[in-house]
Amino acid sequence: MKPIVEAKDIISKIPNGATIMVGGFLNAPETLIDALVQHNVKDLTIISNDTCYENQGIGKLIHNRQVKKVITSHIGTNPETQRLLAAKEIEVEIVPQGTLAERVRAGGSGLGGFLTPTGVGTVVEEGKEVITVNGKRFLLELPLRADIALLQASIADKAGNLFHKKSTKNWNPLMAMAADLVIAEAEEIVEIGEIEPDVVHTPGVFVKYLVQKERSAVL
Amino acid sequence: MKPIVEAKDIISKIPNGATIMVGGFLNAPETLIDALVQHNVKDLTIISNDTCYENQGIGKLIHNRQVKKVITSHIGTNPETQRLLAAKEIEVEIVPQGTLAERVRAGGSGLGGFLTPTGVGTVVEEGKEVITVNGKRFLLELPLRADIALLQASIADKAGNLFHKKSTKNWNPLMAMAADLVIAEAEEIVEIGEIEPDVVHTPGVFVKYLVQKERSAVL
Amino acid sequence: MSSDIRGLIASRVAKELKNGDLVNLGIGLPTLVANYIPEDVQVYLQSENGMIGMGPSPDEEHVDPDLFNAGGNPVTILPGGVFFDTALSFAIIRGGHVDITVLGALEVDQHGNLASWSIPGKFTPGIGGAMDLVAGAKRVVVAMEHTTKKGEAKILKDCTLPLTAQGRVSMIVTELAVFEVRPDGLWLTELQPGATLDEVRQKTAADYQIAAELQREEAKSAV
Amino acid sequence: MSSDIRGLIASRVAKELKNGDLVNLGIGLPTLVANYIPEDVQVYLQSENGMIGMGPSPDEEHVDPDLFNAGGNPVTILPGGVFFDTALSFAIIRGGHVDITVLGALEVDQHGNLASWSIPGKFTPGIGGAMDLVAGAKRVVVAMEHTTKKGEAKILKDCTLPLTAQGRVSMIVTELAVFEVRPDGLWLTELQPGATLDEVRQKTAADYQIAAELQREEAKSAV
Repeated sequence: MKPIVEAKDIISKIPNGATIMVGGFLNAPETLIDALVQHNVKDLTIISNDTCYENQGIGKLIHNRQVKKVITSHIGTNPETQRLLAAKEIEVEIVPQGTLAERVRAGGSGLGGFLTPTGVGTVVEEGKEVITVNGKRFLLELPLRADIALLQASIADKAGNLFHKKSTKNWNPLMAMAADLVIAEAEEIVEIGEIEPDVVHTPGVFVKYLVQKERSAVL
Repeated sequence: MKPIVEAKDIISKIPNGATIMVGGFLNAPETLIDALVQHNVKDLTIISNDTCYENQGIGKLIHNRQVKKVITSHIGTNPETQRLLAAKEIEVEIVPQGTLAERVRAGGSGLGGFLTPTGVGTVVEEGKEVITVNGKRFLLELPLRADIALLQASIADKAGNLFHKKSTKNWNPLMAMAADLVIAEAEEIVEIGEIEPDVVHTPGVFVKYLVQKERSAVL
Repeated sequence: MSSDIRGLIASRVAKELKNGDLVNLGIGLPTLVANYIPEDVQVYLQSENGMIGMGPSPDEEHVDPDLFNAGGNPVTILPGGVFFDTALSFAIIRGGHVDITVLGALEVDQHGNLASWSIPGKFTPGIGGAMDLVAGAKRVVVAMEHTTKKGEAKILKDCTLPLTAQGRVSMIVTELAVFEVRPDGLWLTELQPGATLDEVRQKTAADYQIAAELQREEAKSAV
Repeated sequence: MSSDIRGLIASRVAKELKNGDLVNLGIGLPTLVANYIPEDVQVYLQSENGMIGMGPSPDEEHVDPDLFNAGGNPVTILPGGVFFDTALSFAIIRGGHVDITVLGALEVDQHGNLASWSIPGKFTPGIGGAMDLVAGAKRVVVAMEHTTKKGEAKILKDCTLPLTAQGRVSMIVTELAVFEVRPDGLWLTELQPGATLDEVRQKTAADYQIAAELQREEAKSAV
């Protein structure tokens, strides 16, 4: 049984300077993000697919100047992130999307890194070890981990098992493995046994706390 | 729509010397294996979790002297594999189970390799590049691919999407990505739409041919 | 870019799709390719955020809040489709399972190099899935207008902007022409309706060879 | 090994399990640990072939042909359990998500090195999941008989057989004693009922320190 907690209570434990993975793809767990904005914790490093839209999802944290650095694949949908980057008020590490996903997976899987063809011969290669295997050049990319992962789920059971409907799986199952403290916000929280063991997308052992998504926060 | 074919017809296309991944964990797709025995193709390299039991599953291929080499994690359940190894009549490459799984995944995922802590300081390290990341030593392990993958599924739809019940997932979703020709044997073949897009374990795009599992071959 | 030009390019690219292909279409013009797929060709569209079997956008009342594409737009899923996480999505892309990807470009050069993601100091949206797609897809087709808005060539001897990948482009389709990148260099293989070899020559900064059929046609029309 | 001895070892190991732990039990003696878990402690058992929440073996008429453990034996799944593929199973193992793994050993040494998979020329079953488990689990507990059938020490200064992993063992539980591997070396921390410091000394080839409590007890009993 995983504790079902209030977003503000669990979020209040996050210290300034924390590194946070945020699940989602052009969206984010809004109830948890709203609590982070409320708590006004600062100097965060955010690891996420994108920075959502201006003042939406992760964009709220950007707008509220809570983010020191983002490690992400894309900031094109959020002009404010781009403005802050140009003004040197935020640090942005741009990582190819597939490499970012694999780095998070490596972080959760105990791998020391992996060799990818992505980015060979581009600026992404800079500062990285290039390893040739069977005559083909690869970049050695390193794992990513975080202090906290904030996830979203369509359905959570009380053992913490998560089911993510349709295109909402995205980063959630990966980030669940790669952070020390995993908090999942669910649209619906059900009894143990209501999600079949064959169709769980994120095993409950990774999840520490459950939060009920606020209805008003559903996009 | 993926062709539903007879095991003997599709298996008859496999040449001597082929490298074949076989899904399963102490079992195998028996209808396809039986066709392989019938076809009596020789000098195979088998990549699999184990060699099953004596004269069962992959053990049938071993018993019938069709296998030149196995790349596997474990031969303890098949004394015949051990006898042939001692007699130098078969080549056995023993790979730690998790490393084997990750090598197959890398082969299907376009990765040039990965760094694992598994096997550091053991005989598994021999002949491998050791790479130190953040002061910790890792082995560089390389990807595995095969000419053919023989998989098992509980349910296949006619688009080739596979559902593997309970503990039968094992290697099937991984090997589906890592072979040039993927043949799946299913207990049940259903119409497109009967497996929900949210619960497919092996996407149909990887699967080229479907074979109906023979009832008598169900263990 | 006029919708005529976009349609011309997209419809030509669509002819490259073969039955059963797994296809990834970039945001913008490449997305239009889906509208021109012949009825007898069934392809599977992939979206980087985690699906195969993506269908057309729904009308407003059928929008599903759990079903978006990689551009954040509502889509549908066709029968036989599959959803998965981002790691598997890019394992599929990087692993060579995507038969063809269609992307826009800022610049492309005669070596098959592509620049599509950054104009330093001006345009820095990030990389998204582009580098993985170009590194991993079996065929990379660039679909773009032949020149910049100012009329400058975008098909160059060597890209000047930061690359997306080296030597991975196999075909370039513009409103004027179709080029193929072959082991012996860039080849002009087709002219679009109304375009001339001369116009292509003026608007292309790359060195390229001209397919024999096109040379013959020009010889004929010069008679 | 008598079932008394096996039970003694397994029941002592079971005390190491904490509520909520993700636990992987090796084949053989370690499997017995599941029978001694206190009622107020809920752990999740993992099986390498792809499940968390493994339950006890079913009776014959409830055997499910789709539900086996990594040893090929029929098992059950408890409410809240999950099935997954082998790659995720070992991502969980290698990634440090398994709180404790219990394994048998051929040899274990004072540096925490473990040899459990091979006697060259005699016993070559393969590696299975052992190397990943020992490399990845947060705690590695060895559960074994104190000596070989011939009475030779299995707890050594240095392993002589091929290693499973270097320096990863944190605890050794035998029918005579409990040892902990600490940064400053091997410590004897407990005696099993009926065992004496002297007997342990005779049957152990490793250098080890003796916890203060045990020394005091021996001093007392010597009085």
